[in-house]
Amino acid sequence: MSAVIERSLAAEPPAAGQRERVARAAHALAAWIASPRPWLALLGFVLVAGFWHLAVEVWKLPRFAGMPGLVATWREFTSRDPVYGLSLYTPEYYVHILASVRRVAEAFALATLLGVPLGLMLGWSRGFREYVFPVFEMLRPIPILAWVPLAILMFSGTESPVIFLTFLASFFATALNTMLGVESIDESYVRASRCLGARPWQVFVHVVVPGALPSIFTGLQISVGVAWFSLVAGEMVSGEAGLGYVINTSYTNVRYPTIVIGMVTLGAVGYATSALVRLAGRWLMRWRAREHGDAR
Amino acid sequence: MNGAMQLLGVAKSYGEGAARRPVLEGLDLDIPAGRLTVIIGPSGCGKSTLVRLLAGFERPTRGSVTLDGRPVGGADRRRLVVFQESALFPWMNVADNVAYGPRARGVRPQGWRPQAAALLERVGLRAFAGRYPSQLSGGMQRRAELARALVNEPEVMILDEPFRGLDAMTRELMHAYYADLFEETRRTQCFVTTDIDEAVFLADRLVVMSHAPMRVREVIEVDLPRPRRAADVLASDRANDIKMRALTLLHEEAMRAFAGGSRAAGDFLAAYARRRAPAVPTPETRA
Amino acid sequence: MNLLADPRTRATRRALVSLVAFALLWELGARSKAWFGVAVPWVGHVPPPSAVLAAWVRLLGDPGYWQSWVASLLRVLAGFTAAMAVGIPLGLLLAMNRVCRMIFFPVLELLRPIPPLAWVPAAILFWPTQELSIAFVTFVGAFFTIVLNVVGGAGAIDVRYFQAARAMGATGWNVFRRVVLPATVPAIVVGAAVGMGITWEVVVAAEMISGGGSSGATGGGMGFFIWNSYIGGAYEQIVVGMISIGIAGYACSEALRRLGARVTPWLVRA
Amino acid sequence: MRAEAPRRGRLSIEDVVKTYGRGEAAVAAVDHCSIEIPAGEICMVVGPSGCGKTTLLNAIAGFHDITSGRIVLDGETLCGPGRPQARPGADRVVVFQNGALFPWKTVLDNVCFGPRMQGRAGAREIEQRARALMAEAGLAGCERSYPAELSSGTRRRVEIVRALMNDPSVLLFDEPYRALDSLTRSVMHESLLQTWYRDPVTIFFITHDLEEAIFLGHRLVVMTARPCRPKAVIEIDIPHPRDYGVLTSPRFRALMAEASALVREEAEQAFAAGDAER
Repeated sequence: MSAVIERSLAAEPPAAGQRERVARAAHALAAWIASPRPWLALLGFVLVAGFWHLAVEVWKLPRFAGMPGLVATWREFTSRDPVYGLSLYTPEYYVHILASVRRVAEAFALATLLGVPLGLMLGWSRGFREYVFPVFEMLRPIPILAWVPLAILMFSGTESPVIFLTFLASFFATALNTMLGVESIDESYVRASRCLGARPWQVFVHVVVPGALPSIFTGLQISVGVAWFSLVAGEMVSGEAGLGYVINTSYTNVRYPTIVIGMVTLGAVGYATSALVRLAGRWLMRWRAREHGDAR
Repeated sequence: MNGAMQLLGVAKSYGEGAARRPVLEGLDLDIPAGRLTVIIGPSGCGKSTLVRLLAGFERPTRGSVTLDGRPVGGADRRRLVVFQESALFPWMNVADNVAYGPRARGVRPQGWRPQAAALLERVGLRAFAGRYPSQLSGGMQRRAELARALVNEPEVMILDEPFRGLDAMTRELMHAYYADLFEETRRTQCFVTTDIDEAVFLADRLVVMSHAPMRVREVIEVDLPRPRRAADVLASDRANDIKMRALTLLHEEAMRAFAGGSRAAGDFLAAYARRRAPAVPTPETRA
Repeated sequence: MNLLADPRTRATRRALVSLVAFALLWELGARSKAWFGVAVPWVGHVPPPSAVLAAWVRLLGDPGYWQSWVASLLRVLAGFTAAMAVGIPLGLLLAMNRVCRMIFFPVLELLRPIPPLAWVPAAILFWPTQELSIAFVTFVGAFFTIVLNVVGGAGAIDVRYFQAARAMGATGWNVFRRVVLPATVPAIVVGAAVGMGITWEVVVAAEMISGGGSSGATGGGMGFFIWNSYIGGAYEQIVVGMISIGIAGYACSEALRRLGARVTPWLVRA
Repeated sequence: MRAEAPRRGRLSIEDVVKTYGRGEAAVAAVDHCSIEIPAGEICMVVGPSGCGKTTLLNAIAGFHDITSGRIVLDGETLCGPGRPQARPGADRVVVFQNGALFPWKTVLDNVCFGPRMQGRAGAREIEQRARALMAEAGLAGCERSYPAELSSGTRRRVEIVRALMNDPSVLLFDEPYRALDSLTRSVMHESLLQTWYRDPVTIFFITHDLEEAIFLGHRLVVMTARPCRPKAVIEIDIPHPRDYGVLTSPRFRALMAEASALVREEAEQAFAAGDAER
């Protein structure tokens, strides 16, 4: 009987775990295709795009008349020689995307670099929080865009104010969520580590940081969204390149289809960047992913 | 006397194709009217699936589930469930929770109000009628849930490990409460648990289930006198024999469950295998 | 009982110390050019708190300042209530009806990342008056947050509540009114509080970008007031505007949170 | 059995009092509690929920202070007059009610955590000892898994091995098996006894489950309702080694009857008062 136990107790070889996960993912995908879900989602898009097309270009409803139509925008977007100079094939389109993405990346990195440590300290040491959090909480409610004039005063040129605004939004979101993350760590983990002889700084490194990680990544995802929010505003007010700038100038120069191109691109790039953050989170916190996957 | 339920050749599996997971195969089970049937089996053997089938939340893949001979439809008030974690509506106070069933069915207040008040009194919660569930202790929540079910006068009560998670003392007092309620109402009860002492104390009929596929391994008639008192059951040799019999059956099932790869039983056998304990130091000899 | 040692007063004492220190540093930094000849980077170009305070006292008497407050508040409330009026029912519909959810949820999910301000040009084109276009952008800002929160909240209701309700004979409408709605209220409150925060952000930006709306200089709202102060060189007023909006935004969110707490008495406060 | 120096772990709790809050808002949790636990004994502490048992355990572990009295371990005062709060340390490791394995560390890293933090030995040596101890407890093979992948029973046993890696003088259990179903719990009992037979460390075990208390303990301290102090001490003279067959022996049932009578009065008082015993 003990032979039965020894053989079964040995955990199955990890390779099987890997293969099993891939098989399960493939199976889930097949089930998703078979289910009505993707087709209904497509129906949703068709309905919205269809209404937009009909309202503007076919029925020409009041108010919709002046708007850029679906077909017009699509033709502009995919033409080799776009009327207003911006389409998939013009390098300028990618220059603007790059300008915006670079600004968000720069501001997001800075916000993470400053926000996460500050959040960890705010959550970990009560003294530090009692001194620093009141000022933090006083500045946080001020709408990011109210900082625009001050940003222009404080920073020379047109580039740094935009970066500052984008940074500010992300910074507050990241620091706050990191702090909440530290506070939400189950106290028994901290106590267990102290029982096992860990000194305070070891508790910080081995318990507080990994324990707060899930909330840190929630914060980072919000921070990316907020970064794009304030980037657009910044670029509209004082930018020279970037998607916000494109949208604004397209409006002033009556290049309406380009407005829509700008908006859709912003949506897509914004979605991609937050997906990137989600993936990084999932990869860094593998122990969580396994929790839902393999636990029998 | 109605309220007899029967499962004939019931099979249930989840998922399709490669991921099909059969949980039940060809299960035959009798739940006689007016008696307290306790169902016990190793964890992970499909007891919760059985509860969902009896309650009508799910349909069997094959076979039939009948109440007094008639096949069971969806969930309805003739077969009410008390879940493992409380399903009291957190946003309603105790009184509204208890009154929910009759009100939802449009029964006139004169029809249920006196009985609801009596039930609240009976479970000792009249003073807490205005409280929200989150303001009650575990034991009090369970009593409120029993009252909420009983006010609808179900023919069968299905309980899925309702007292798990309560501390042992509250559990003991809840056992007494529940047994008295049963002896008063004599409604058919189907009580699912993994706790042997709870099973022996409560049951008229103890059904020990096998593991994967879940089948009736043995039915033990618990002919202890009623009303049951904890002290008497503890002292009774008959109760002790029943407990030993059930324990042995369950250990054998755990052995088979382990061969089926169930992790929970795996711990069981891993520890159980090394019964040959080493020579033993007692604290006194060494100090 | 040593007053100083009591944790509560110690916390407030430390808060005061830090706020005063912040103000002092700001004052020093701002006046660094005048007092020390060399401007401290960034802070050097910002008006000092003393000047801001003086400007604020002066502004308290100026009706234009208060009109800007009212204009912004009205726009926020208009956009916010519209977002709630459309967002909550839609959210509940999507939560209750699986087919609707599978059709419209993906579309909403893709429109959400488009920053609300990107809608400003399209809104100006679409709506006849600037007032309406600002309100629309405010609406967009809060709408997505509220809908997604409601769908999330309603979707997270424990299935056992439905099973219990149905077993006791409750029909569709009763289940909606007595189970789904109350269980979703906490998510609605969270969505509203976050939505309110976003509306303030959007109103200020929209007012700044579109020149403060049709009702001229004074009725332009706080955003315009700030932008106007910047153009006019009255830098102290910029900071007054910033802090005023901060207070307004915080007050509105706090009011919502309090209202939320009253509406959900069963939620045990931590 | 490894020969080793006379066993450490003599714990004496001398007239300990603990009250929360001040003035009229003060709530007494522990009221003049004195318990002497000889080295190597499994001392079970039973009492109604919310009576202050956990407060006592937390005081021994050093998670918070005591108002008066003394707690001494092997002659060294952990906390007492002049030093109200003990310093948490690896000589008194706590096994928590809902488990406290670090979910973000593999099982092996969890088990090696204590010695690695204290830097008591080389990395390789620590890992070797960890693998040996895990094999002894029948946990070979799950070194690289994460806690979330294990069954709750296995997680509890890993947590005990993690504690034993530090050669503690006392193991402090705070209702560790409460969340488990009864069958898994009986497995945990047998596995804990096996571990104790191999290395008889002093165990201070809080529980509300009388069967668990009598099956495992040498002695059973019955606590009163809040504020808790020892109401009675029952010697459990069932010989070791014990296995599940003991549960139905006459002596066991007699002890169960005696203990549950004692505890019932306290529970009914708490039950009637309807205070939140969650």
